[in-house]
Parts: sequence; structure tokens; C-alpha cells
Amino acid sequence: MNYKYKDWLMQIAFTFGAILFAMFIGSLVIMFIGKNPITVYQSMLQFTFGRSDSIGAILFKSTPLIFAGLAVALSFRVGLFNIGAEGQYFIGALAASIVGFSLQGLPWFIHLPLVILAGMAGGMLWALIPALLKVKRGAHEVITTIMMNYIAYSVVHYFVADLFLDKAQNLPKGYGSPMVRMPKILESARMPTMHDFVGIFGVEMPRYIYLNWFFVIGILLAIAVYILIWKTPFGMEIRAVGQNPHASETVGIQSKKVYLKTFLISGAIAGLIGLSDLLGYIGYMDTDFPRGYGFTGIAVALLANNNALGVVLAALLFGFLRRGAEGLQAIEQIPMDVVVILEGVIILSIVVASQLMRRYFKTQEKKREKESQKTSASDGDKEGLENVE
Amino acid sequence: GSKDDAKQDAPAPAPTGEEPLKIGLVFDVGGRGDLSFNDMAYAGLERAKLEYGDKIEIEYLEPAGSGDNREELMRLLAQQGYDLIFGVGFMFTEHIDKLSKEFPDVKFGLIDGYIPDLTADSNVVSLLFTEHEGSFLVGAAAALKSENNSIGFIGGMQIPLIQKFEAGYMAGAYYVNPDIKIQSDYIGTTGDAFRDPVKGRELALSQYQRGADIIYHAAGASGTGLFEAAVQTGNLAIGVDADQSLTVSEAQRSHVLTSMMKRVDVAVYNTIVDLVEGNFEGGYHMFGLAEEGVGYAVNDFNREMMADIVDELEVIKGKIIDGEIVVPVDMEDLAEFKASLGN
Amino acid sequence: MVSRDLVIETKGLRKSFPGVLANDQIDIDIRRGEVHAIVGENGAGKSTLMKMLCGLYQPDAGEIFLNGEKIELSDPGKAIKLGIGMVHQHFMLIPRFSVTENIILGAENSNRGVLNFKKAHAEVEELCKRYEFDLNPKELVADLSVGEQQRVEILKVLYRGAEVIIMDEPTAVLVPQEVDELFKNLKLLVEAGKTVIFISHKLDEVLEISDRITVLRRGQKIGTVNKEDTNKKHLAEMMVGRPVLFTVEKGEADVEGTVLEINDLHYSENGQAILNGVNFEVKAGEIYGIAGVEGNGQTELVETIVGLRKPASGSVKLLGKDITGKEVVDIRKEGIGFVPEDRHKRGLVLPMTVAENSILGKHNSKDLKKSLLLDYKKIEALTKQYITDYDIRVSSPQVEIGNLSGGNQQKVILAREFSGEPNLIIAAQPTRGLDVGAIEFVRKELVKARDAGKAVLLISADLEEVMAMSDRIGVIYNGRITSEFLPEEVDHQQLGHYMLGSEKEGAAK
Amino acid sequence: MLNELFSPDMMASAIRLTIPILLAALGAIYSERSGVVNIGLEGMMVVGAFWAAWGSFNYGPVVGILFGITAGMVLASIHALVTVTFKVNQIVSGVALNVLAAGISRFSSLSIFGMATTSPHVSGLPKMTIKPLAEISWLKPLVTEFSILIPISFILVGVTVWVLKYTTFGLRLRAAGENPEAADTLGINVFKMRYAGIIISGAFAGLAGAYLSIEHTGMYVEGMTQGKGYIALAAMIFGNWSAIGAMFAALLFGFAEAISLRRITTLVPYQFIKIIPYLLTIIVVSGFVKKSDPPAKVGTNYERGEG
Ligand SMILES: Nc1ncnc2c1ncn2[C@@H]1O[C@H](COP(=O)(O)OP(=O)(O)OP(=O)(O)O)[C@@H](O)[C@H]1O
Ligand SMILES: Nc1ncnc2c1ncn2[C@@H]1O[C@H](COP(=O)(O)OP(=O)(O)OP(=O)(O)O)[C@@H](O)[C@H]1O
Ligand SMILES: [Mg+2]
Ligand SMILES: [Mg+2]
Repeated sequence: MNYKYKDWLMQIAFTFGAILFAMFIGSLVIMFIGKNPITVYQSMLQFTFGRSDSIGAILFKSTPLIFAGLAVALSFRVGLFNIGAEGQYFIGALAASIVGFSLQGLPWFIHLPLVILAGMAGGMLWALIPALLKVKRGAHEVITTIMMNYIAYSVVHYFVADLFLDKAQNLPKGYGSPMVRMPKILESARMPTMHDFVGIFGVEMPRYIYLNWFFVIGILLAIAVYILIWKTPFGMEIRAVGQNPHASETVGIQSKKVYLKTFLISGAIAGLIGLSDLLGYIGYMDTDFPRGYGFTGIAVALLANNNALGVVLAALLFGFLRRGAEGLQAIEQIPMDVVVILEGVIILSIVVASQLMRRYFKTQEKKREKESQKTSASDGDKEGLENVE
Repeated sequence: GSKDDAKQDAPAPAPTGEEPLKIGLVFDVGGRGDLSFNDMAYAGLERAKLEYGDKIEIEYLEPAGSGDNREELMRLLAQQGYDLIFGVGFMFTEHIDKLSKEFPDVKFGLIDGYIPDLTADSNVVSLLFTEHEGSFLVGAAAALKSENNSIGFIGGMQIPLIQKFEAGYMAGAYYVNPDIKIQSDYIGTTGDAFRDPVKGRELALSQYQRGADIIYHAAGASGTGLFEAAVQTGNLAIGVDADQSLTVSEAQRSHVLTSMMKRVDVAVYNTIVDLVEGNFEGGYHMFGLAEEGVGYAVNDFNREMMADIVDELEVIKGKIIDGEIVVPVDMEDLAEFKASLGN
Repeated sequence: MVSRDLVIETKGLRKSFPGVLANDQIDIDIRRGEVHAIVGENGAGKSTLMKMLCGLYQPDAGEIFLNGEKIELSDPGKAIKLGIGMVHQHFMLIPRFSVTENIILGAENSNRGVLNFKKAHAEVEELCKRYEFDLNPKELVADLSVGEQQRVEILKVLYRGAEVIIMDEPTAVLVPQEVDELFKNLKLLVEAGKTVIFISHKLDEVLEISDRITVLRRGQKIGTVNKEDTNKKHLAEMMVGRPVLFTVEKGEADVEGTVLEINDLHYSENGQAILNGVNFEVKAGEIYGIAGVEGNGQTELVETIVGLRKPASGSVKLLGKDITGKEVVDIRKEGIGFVPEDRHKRGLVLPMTVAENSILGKHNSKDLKKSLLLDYKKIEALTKQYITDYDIRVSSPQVEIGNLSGGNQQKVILAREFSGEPNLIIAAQPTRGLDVGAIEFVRKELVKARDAGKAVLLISADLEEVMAMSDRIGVIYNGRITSEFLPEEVDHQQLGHYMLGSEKEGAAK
Repeated sequence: MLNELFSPDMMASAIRLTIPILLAALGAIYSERSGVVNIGLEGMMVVGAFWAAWGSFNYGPVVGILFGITAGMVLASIHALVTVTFKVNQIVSGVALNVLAAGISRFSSLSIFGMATTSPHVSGLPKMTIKPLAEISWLKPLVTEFSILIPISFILVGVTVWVLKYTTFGLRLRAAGENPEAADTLGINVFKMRYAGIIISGAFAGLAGAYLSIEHTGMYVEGMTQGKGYIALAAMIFGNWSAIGAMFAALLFGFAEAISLRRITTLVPYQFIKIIPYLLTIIVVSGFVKKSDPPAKVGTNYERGEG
């Protein structure tokens, strides 16, 4: 149809506009530190797309963010704000690593799924508390999940530094310091990287790129979440409760149950956030486990307008930015902070642009609707009375 | 800043016609400006640059706030042909282990971390310190100086590295005065614990208010809160890693009894010198009391304060070097050590 | 030429929204001191016209004259300054503010930014006294009844010294007593020299209160008539463009067994008793109407029956089966169709599509699923069926339902709730805010359901509706059914009397 | 042991720890009452802390505080522009601003002080002591050597109550958050009110940051806000969007934090002492929730109907 085509053009135009705007602001910052924005952008692009390793690195970096974005987006769909993805993935990773190092002698096809389940269970457990408090006691989930994040850090520290500190690091007494980590996760629970797989297609990915199957799991999960939300009865309940809990209850949807279930699913997904790093890269849980994915997940989800498939794109964007940041820092000697600033500016300009775009489409839809209503209404009774005065 | 200066010098080819050696350094989270650990590493780098000028080219990087890209940053340096790359902190252990195999031609310096089975031929050198010994001395100093018979310790996170500081400090204090009261506490449970001066100050105040008159910290930038509290309550504090008397504010200076020096700067500097002179050797470099790798600081600001105890500290130092005193490295050892004092 | 006694005159006003010409070539003239009614179907453009007169919308073309002078109303503040004030269809009040705060908002009389509440309260009290409004300035608006809230809206306008008061469907939300009260106030206003423009769908009221009436249809002015020169039927024809039936044609009730049986139902909230022992039953094939002044427990009663609220004691039986205190899903499974009174809050999920809203609540039924997933083809087919059966005016089932007019939204609810052969239909205020055409349709559907042997429970604040539709009438007062009648036993006046608390002798159960 | 725990010293500590949370929570009230969620408080505190340190370093503490406030306001203006003018989701904007603030502060710190994470030591305002009260021993820690911002913060609680309740501005601000459409029809500029609410909240958050860097510690340290912006938001929610409520909630947080810094036993692993503030908060919000009662239209952007 004609308008579809026009919409597409508009969509592309807006997205480009947003990126151009972000680049413009970025240029100001770059010029401020006395560099030439053109060459900086050029080398950033060259670094990210012109190297065989960078693509893999981008996908690897975006993997946790896909899960984070999905977890947050799902909770938003039901009208809850899960700031707690952060704590949930910490506990998930903790649970996964305990199962990962302690269950010896299992074949990988049992051990690995068990570890992943443990991760999900950990995340779910950490989501359960705020969810129950919300449903039973009306405690505001924003407050409780923030608090649960801090508690998670402490719990993880207790487990890693006190309970399960890996004593097998044989240091000469008195010299140096052991790593503050749990025992290493057994091979049988490690997630294989995708080297062999991409090798089939003749792509040679350097060994040090840790891109692993969690990336694929993330994409499949995004599709699953998309289907859950848009194609299943439960998804319909999620959306209905999220948009109007009163009306939902009136038609017999038990909003509390929906809140609880959705929050638990969100927690379970959050439990997966850390596993790509844990099982595909680092190989052990330590006090230095990457932090902040939960918070970035909020930005990812909202950038994607809580759309599960959009989450993948938004996560990739962040992966690209982060990889680019490393390149700029190491090659162009641009402080990392400039890239952090760019990240903020890009989020802002993209949301502004997509907001403008959304509004444009909304009016378009309304217009079409009104037009069709008018035509369908006016063919019924044409005779009408004449002016009576 | 100095970073740009360094860069500007670099492109000019060395007059000898030789390529300058490229030295890289990746900081621990927190990075430059913590006035202790990271800054010491930087000081070593800077000193080398100052002395070798055109012969070397330096670059330092700071990992993302979450710290998850340490390995990537180091790899990028390695790929760009850096000759020697430092990882500041034991968190780099695993990464350097991997990278040293990936890049056999690049040399790595690992501070605080221990990789087993290194030899002189390895391309990694572990730079290790006996923080507990240095801490023992400042613990003794604190016990000697305390008027209330009560001192304190503030650590960032409770991890083996910091507990080494704690155990050594307590042992030193007990050694001088077995009956001394020691309060000990930690700031937090994440890396943020090393950059929370607000809690640092409140924790210090709470220890001072409960009787301590000297507090030693091993808490990175959080320690600045300790100095503030020392001024407020009119008590003494002991710095860590660097000679902190030199970096605190004027008002705080008179409240810094001494600092436990951990000469990361020396370690970094020496390693660079070795490389430049062609003497680089892999394996383990131990920086203990004997090597002046750790120790207590005496400077223009605290000389008077320390005058009456320096002799005694030197005696203790000698005993440790001689092996007469074996300083505990963790809490278990400390309990034994304390028990042995009782006899 | 502009004549002197005209307060407002418009010439060729035009306003379009994306895709709709909401107002086209509108010329109206409003005389000083008159009550001028504007009538028209849903979406005819009444509110749009009024919003232009109060500066909320800017006309695309045309001119507005005030006292013969051309004016530009760039924003509502300007209109207020010029003495034109509007009482909106959906109240523009802030529940958490006191009456005074609501009234003075935006027109505060302050000393360098500091409010003088003492003075403000006094001023409000003074206004109340002058126009005989019964209000406590210090009370929170949240605690006021709908009628009282409306008075606050009117006071807001008066406080700003309005000469012309525009009221958009002021009676849609009022019970008859409150309407009387309102009309009394309006008369006082007119006596004081103010001019009132008044929008309503209720033609009886229009004929009662107004001096002249302007009819709009599809954005165009059809004409202006004097009250004396017209009647209800005539007006309706002008509005709709065809003759409209006002009486509901309904045959004798063919009553069978009891469907709904309520026994001594009690419910309380925050320690306040709201239902105090409700007893009644509804039989198959009859419409049981509940009449009552709003706030006497109607809302709570129906919500307790359908399971949204849990009763303190008593029982609800459906076809003999005890459903007291069960979950909504389980109760609905027993066959209840429920048309809630607040369609935006309880009836629909506005951001969802017409199709999704049409199957909400039935989304778990096997008929609409293909293995685990929803079968969108079937859903769409079903919705299309609804769209034809119920004459819902919408281009496709995939349109967000929030884009539909109130009448069409209500039809979607009816379609959803009536299909699936419920044993009992509960319809709360089913025609509120709808135009005559839509009302006609809804009423017909209710009668159809009854004739098909279903039990219908009708709750309406519109006495006329209750009288015309019901086979039996129960009056609810203070959380109890105080009397029951056959419609032919009582007239308006009497019913109103009972609604205010009198009891039919020996009738209390 | 217990009286050691609940000593006047500990109360003084609790109050010091309360102040940044209280100030940011008060700020949040202005923003939320005008209808805008401000999750960017954390970032506004961060820039406040940095620029206050910078100002104090160069021109003394008074200027420092003004700089801190201004920095918070500047960041808040971006939030206003993005949410009010461009109608972007308020939470996204806040999250992005937090990222931006972290980047800007680190970048500025590096360019100005040559260090990414800390400023040099800077001076604070002269400390106050109330002489006569200092004689009373159990009051002494509370009335000696305290920052003047402490009493000011509590005065600001009263000011906030008064402004919101008794001034034209307050009435209109609240109207913008409760029913922007109504406010608009009454000739109130909703956009202006929301800009004002957000920018005031930025000023408060900036002040909170300034308190941290120049009053409490005497220097800026990266990350010194430690999530206090989020805690402040929680305090405001828990305080049910009222200044008095937020004050008590902030005191609760401050108190709990002070407790967690006074370990009196080594029997419990310290990690569990550190969670006391968070645990206590959870218990309190789940145990004593009144019905929370946010401004009706908070979180939703206002658009004029016409369009
Ligand atoms: N803000 C708007 N944006 C787009 N279309 C609008 C807007 N307001 C009204 N319309 C459309 O303009 C037409 C006239 O609407 P208006 O609200 O004036 O009708 P009305 O006569 O007041 O109807 P009702 O009796 O239902 O209140 C309708 O088709 C409506 O959908
Ligand atoms: N801001 C708006 N944007 C688009 N359409 C609007 C807007 N406001 C009103 N409309 C449309 O105008 C029409 C009439 O609006 P109005 O508010 O008068 O509702 P209504 O039909 O009277 O229903 P109700 O009485 O239940 O509110 C509807 O079609 C509605 O969708
Ligand atoms: Mg209308
Ligand atoms: Mg209407």
C-alpha cells in the first residue's frame, strides 16, 4: 500500500536524523578535546566494522544486554518497573557458578542446562521477594528492587569472599594476593564459543573473541518473548493488566497473579544476563563480576520501546558503542569518558527522534481511521434535513 | 595534562634512530587520582618517562566502570605492538595469564597478582609485595603512639589482600602492646568501597568516638574520609600505599602519623628500567621490607611525631627481615601469633 | 450586521482534525441572558465548537465576535479574561485539592505569590451564597458527589467573572435530583444576567431549560430553533437525519425461573458499611431495573455480584449455585455478561485493538486458540462478526479502541458481553453519554437479550430509562433494596421520592 | 552495648548521612509534584558534587555550593527539554542523564584536575557549634562542628511544605502534576510549571552533591554518591510525595546506614551488617505501607489535546 511505503521512508529518515544529531553533539565534545571529529568517527567505524574481531566483540558485548533488555521490557509490559535486574543477575550468576563448580562428573549436556536453570532460578528467587511484597503488601517495586540490588552485592560478596573462596590458588605465603573468586566452573558447564560454527561459513573469528551460544539463545529468547507477548493468551493478559488493571480484573483476569508470574519470568530472564560472561568468558564468579547490565538494560528496553525484537537492535547498538569506545581509547587516545558522554547523548537523541516518529505515525493512523469512519458512516443515511430556520 | 605532553613528545623520532619502546598500563577500577594504589603505579610510569624521555613512549588506560573490559584493553595494546604492559591489581591475574600466551613477544607486568609456574624466561613478571610486613610496622607505630590504648583499622572490602593489611597491622600492634584494643571494620562489599569517602569518614568517626585515637586505612580513595575525621576529632590517621602526608590537605597533614608505603612505583619503574636496559626477566619479583618495597614513611611533616619511635620501629623491622618475627598474613595466623605473644 | 443583544456570534467557523472536519461553516448567535442548547449526535462537533469558543482550540477559518467585536481566542486564559468560561464534559478538577484551591487555581488572589486562604475561602463562600450553591470551601473535591463537583466547576467559571458559561453535557453524569438543582442554579445565573450555552443529549432537558436550540450534525449546523417551535421528535430528526423511536418496543415478559438470587448481602469498605443486607432476585426473561441516587451502593452491588469485591456476609446465587466471594473468572464461567458503568476504567483497555478488546476475558477459550497460541484469524473473524451484528463503526478490527467514539466503544463491550450466551446480563449505566441513535441501539439489544430468555439486571441513574426498560424495579437506598415495583405502579415523582429514602409500605425485605 | 549503638554520636552520624538523601528527596518532590519522574537525581548529584568541588577549589565554598546547584540545574534543564518539550519517556531520559553525568564528570575531572576520579582537597563552609547546648553532654555531638547545610536542609523541608501549600507557584505546580489538562484550561502554563519543578529538583540534587563533596568529605571522589539518588527517590516514594514524609524516610535511611557503620559484634559476617539499611527499608515499606498516593499524572507527558 502507498502509505506503508511512505511510513518506511519516514522511519528511516528519523533514525538517520537521530544518529546524525547524536554525532553532531558528539563532534562538539570531540572538538573540545582538540580532535577532528571526522577522523575520529572514521577510525571508530573502521575499528568496529573494518576488523574481523570487532564484529564478534560487538555481538559478545551485546549478549548480556539482550537478556537485560528483555527482562526489563517484560516487566514494563505489565506495568512494573524492574530496577532489580541488576541484583537478579548477580544472584543468578552466583547460583549458576555454585552448580557449575560443585557438580562434578556430569556430561555437558546435563551439566550446562542445569547451570543455566540454576541461573534462572537465582534470578527468579531474587525477583520473587519484591513480587510477593508488591502483591501481598503493596510495597512499591521500585523501592524494594533497588534495595534488593544492594543486598545482592553483599550476598555475592559473602559467598565469594567468605564461603567459597577458591583456596586452590597456591600463592607463596605472604606474597601477592589471591583472586577473590570462587572455584572455576567445570569444563562440562562452560558455554562453547561460536568459533566452530562461524567457521562453517568460512568466517575465521579470533580465539580471543568470546562470542558464545548465549548470543543465539538471547535472540531466540527475544523471539520467544515477542511471541509470548503478542501471540499467547497470557501475553494478552500481561498487556491488558499493564495498560488497565481495572478493566482486566473486570473481565476475569487476576491481575495479581499476572503481576507475580510476569515478574518471576522477568527475574528468570534477568538470571541469564550474567551467564554469557560467566560461562562463556570469565569462567568463575568473583567480586569483580561485571556490574551495571541491569541498569543499562533499562535504557535498552526503553530505547526499544519495550519491543522484544527492538531490544536486540538496541543491545547491538550498545555493543557497538562499547566496542567503539575501546577502539577510540586505545587507538585515538580519546578518554573513555567521551564515549560515555556519547552514549548518553545517543540514547537521548534516539529517544527524542523516535518519539517524534511515533507521534507522526500515530497521527497518520488516526487520520486513516477517521477517514474510513467517515466514509463508512456517511453512506448510511444521506437524505438529512434541510436547514430549518 | 601530562598525558598530552607525553603524546606530543612521542611522534618525534628518537635521535638514535631506534624505535622508542612502547609501555602501556591499564589501571584498576577507580583509576588515576585515588592518591594511593593507582597513583603509585602512575608515578612509576611517569618517573620512567622523565628519565628515559625519547627512549620510551607511554600510554595508560582506564577500564570501564564495571571493569569488564580489562582484558580487551590490554589486548588492544598488545595488538598495537606495545612492548611492555602493566596490569595494576590482582584482578588482572587471569587476563594476563591468557594474554601472555596469546602474545609471546609482549612482556607483561602484573601487580599483586600471582600466576603459578613462571620462570625467568616467561614474558610475565609478577610484582608482589609483603603488605602485611609494612602494616606490621605501622601497627607497631600506632600502638606505641596511642594514648588511649585503642586503635582502629578501616578496610575497603574484606578480601584476602586487604586482610593482609589488617592482620599485619593488628599483629604489629599486639606485638608492642598485647592488651591494646583494636577496632576493625570494612566499608562495603563492592569495588565502590574503595571510593566512598562518605562512609570512610563516618566509619572513622565512629571508631574515634569509641575510643580509638589512631586509625589505619587500606581503603583507597575512601581513606580521604578518614583524614577528614581525624582533623575533626583531633586524632591521628595512618595512610596507605603512597606517602599520603604529601597529598592530603594542609590541615590534615599534622594528623597523618605515617603511611604504609607500598612501592608500586618502584616496581613499575624498575621493570621498565630492566626492559630498557635489556635486563627484563620474567618470574616473580618480591618487594618486601628488605627490598624497601614496603615500609613506613618518614617525611618533613611527621619527622617530629615519629622521632621517639623510629628507633624501636627499626629494631622491629630488622627482626622481621631476619625472620625473627614472622608476620601473619591472615586472621588465622593472627590468632596464632597473638597466642604466641601471650607466652 | 451585528445586533446589540448578541453576546457571541460566529461566522464560518471551521475546524478539522486529521481526517475529520469536526466543524464546518458554523454560524451561531447567542443572545444575552439566554440558555442556548447545542444538540447533536456523538461526534457531531459540539465539544469542538465549544472548545473554540473558550480558546482551547483555534479555528482553522472563520471569526468569533463578542459583543459585536471580533476577538482572537489564542488560549483559554484569554477567553476567561473576556468573560467566557467553560464547564467541561469530563470534569477538569483536581480531587486532591480543596474546593477553594480548585476554584482559585490560575486566578489566585495572592500577595506576592503567597496565597491568602482566609480571603479565598470567604470569596468562595460569598459566591456560593449568591447563587445558592451548597458547598463547603474547605472540603476536598475527592470527597464530593458528582453533582457537587459540577458546582465547583461552575463556581470556577463564575469566580473568574464569566458572563458566558458554556457547559458540555452537564447532566450526563447527574441524577434527576441533581439535575433539578443544577437547573435551579442556572436560572439564578440567567437572572443575574449571565448567558448559558448548554450541550446535552437529553432532549427533554433541553426543552425544559433552554430558550433556543442549535442542532449540529456531522460538523455542520443544521439549524437553530426556538423552544416553542419544536419538540423532541423534531429535534431528534434534525440530529440524526431520520425519525427516531423514543419508546422501547417490548412485548410482555415471558418470565421463567430465578437466575440471580441475592440474600442479605453485606459489604463494607474502610469500616464503612456500604451494602446493608441487599435482597432481590432476577428471573429469566425479565429486566430488573435498579433505580437509585448515585452513591447508594449500586457500584459496589454489581461489583460484588461479579466478584470484583468480596462481600462481608450474605450470598449470591446464580441458577441455584452459590458464587459468593468467588474469583471473577469463576463467576464469569457461570455465564454472566457484565457491562460496567465506567467503560474507560473498567470496560476497555483503550490502547488495545478492537479485536483484542472484543475477546478480552475469553482469550483463554479453546475456540480462539491454535495449540498454545491465540488464533488471530478466528479472532478477527469473530470481531468482524461483532462489527456487523452490532453496527460498530470502525474501519478494521486492528484499530486501537481508544480512537472510537463513546457509542462505538460501548457497542464493542455489548458485543463481547452479550455473545457467548450468558444467563445473566448486568448492565450498569449502559447508555451514559451516548447519543440518541446509540441509546436506541443499546436498549434494543437489552430487550432482545431479555426476549431470548436471559435475566437482565439494569442499573441506571436515568429514571426514564429504568421506567421504560424494566419489567420490575427495585429502589436502592443506603445499601438496601428498599422497595420493589412494577413500572406501571409508579410515576417519576413517586420513584424519585422512594429513591430519597421513603419506603413502600411493608415492602422492605 | 546498646547505648553505645544509640549514642548521641551515632545520632549525629545518622543526621549527616541523612542530609544528601533528604535534599535530593525534597528535590524529587518538586519534580514529581509537577508530574515528572526524575530518576536522573543521581546524575544531578554527581555533577553537583563535582562542580561544587571545582567552584570551592577556585573561589571558596560559597561559590562552590552555587556551582553545585547550578550544575544540577543545567542537567535538569536537559531533562526538562527532553521530557516536557520532546515528550520522551521520563525514565529513559533520567537513565540517559545518569550515564551522561558520569561521563561528563569524569571527563571534566580529567581535563581540569588531571585526575579522572578525584579532585584535590577543597574547603567547606565554616563549621557551626551551638555553644550553650554543647555543654549538655548528650547533645554535644549533635550541636558541635556541624555543617551549616544541616540546619538549612531541615529548614528547606519547612520551606517546601510552605511553598507547595501556600503559594501560587506551589498550587500551580501541583496542578500540573495532578491534572495538567485542567491547569491548561485555566491558563496555567503546564510546560513552564514542569520546567520549574524539574529545574528546582536539579538545584536540590546539586546541593545534595555539593554537601557530599565540599561539606562532608572535603573533596570530590568519583562515585561518591553511591546510589543516593535512587535511595532519595525511594525515600520520596516512601514519604508519600510529601516533604515531611520524605524527611522521616530519609532519616530512617540515614539512621540505618549509621547503624551499619557501627558494628558491635564480629559474630555476624560484616556483609550482613552492611545490608541493614536496605533490609530495614524493605521491612518498613512492606510493613507500614499506607496506600501510596502519587500525583495523579506523574510520569505521563502532557500534550495539548489539539493535534
Ligand atoms: N482532539 C481531537 N483530535 C482529533 N479528532 C478530534 C479531536 N476532538 C474531536 N475530534 C473529532 O472531531 C469530531 C467532533 O468531535 P466532538 O468532540 O466535537 O463531538 P461531540 O459532538 O462533542 O460528541 P459527543 O456527543 O460524543 O461529545 C469527532 O469526529 C471527533 O472524533
Ligand atoms: N485528543 C483527542 N485526540 C483524538 N481524538 C479525540 C481526542 N479527544 C477526543 N477525541 C475523539 O473525539 C470523539 C468524541 O470525544 P468525546 O471526548 O466527546 O467522547 P464521547 O464520544 O463523548 O465519549 P464519552 O462520553 O464516553 O467520553 C471520540 O471519537 C474521541 O476519540
Ligand atoms: Mg462532546
Ligand atoms: Mg460525549
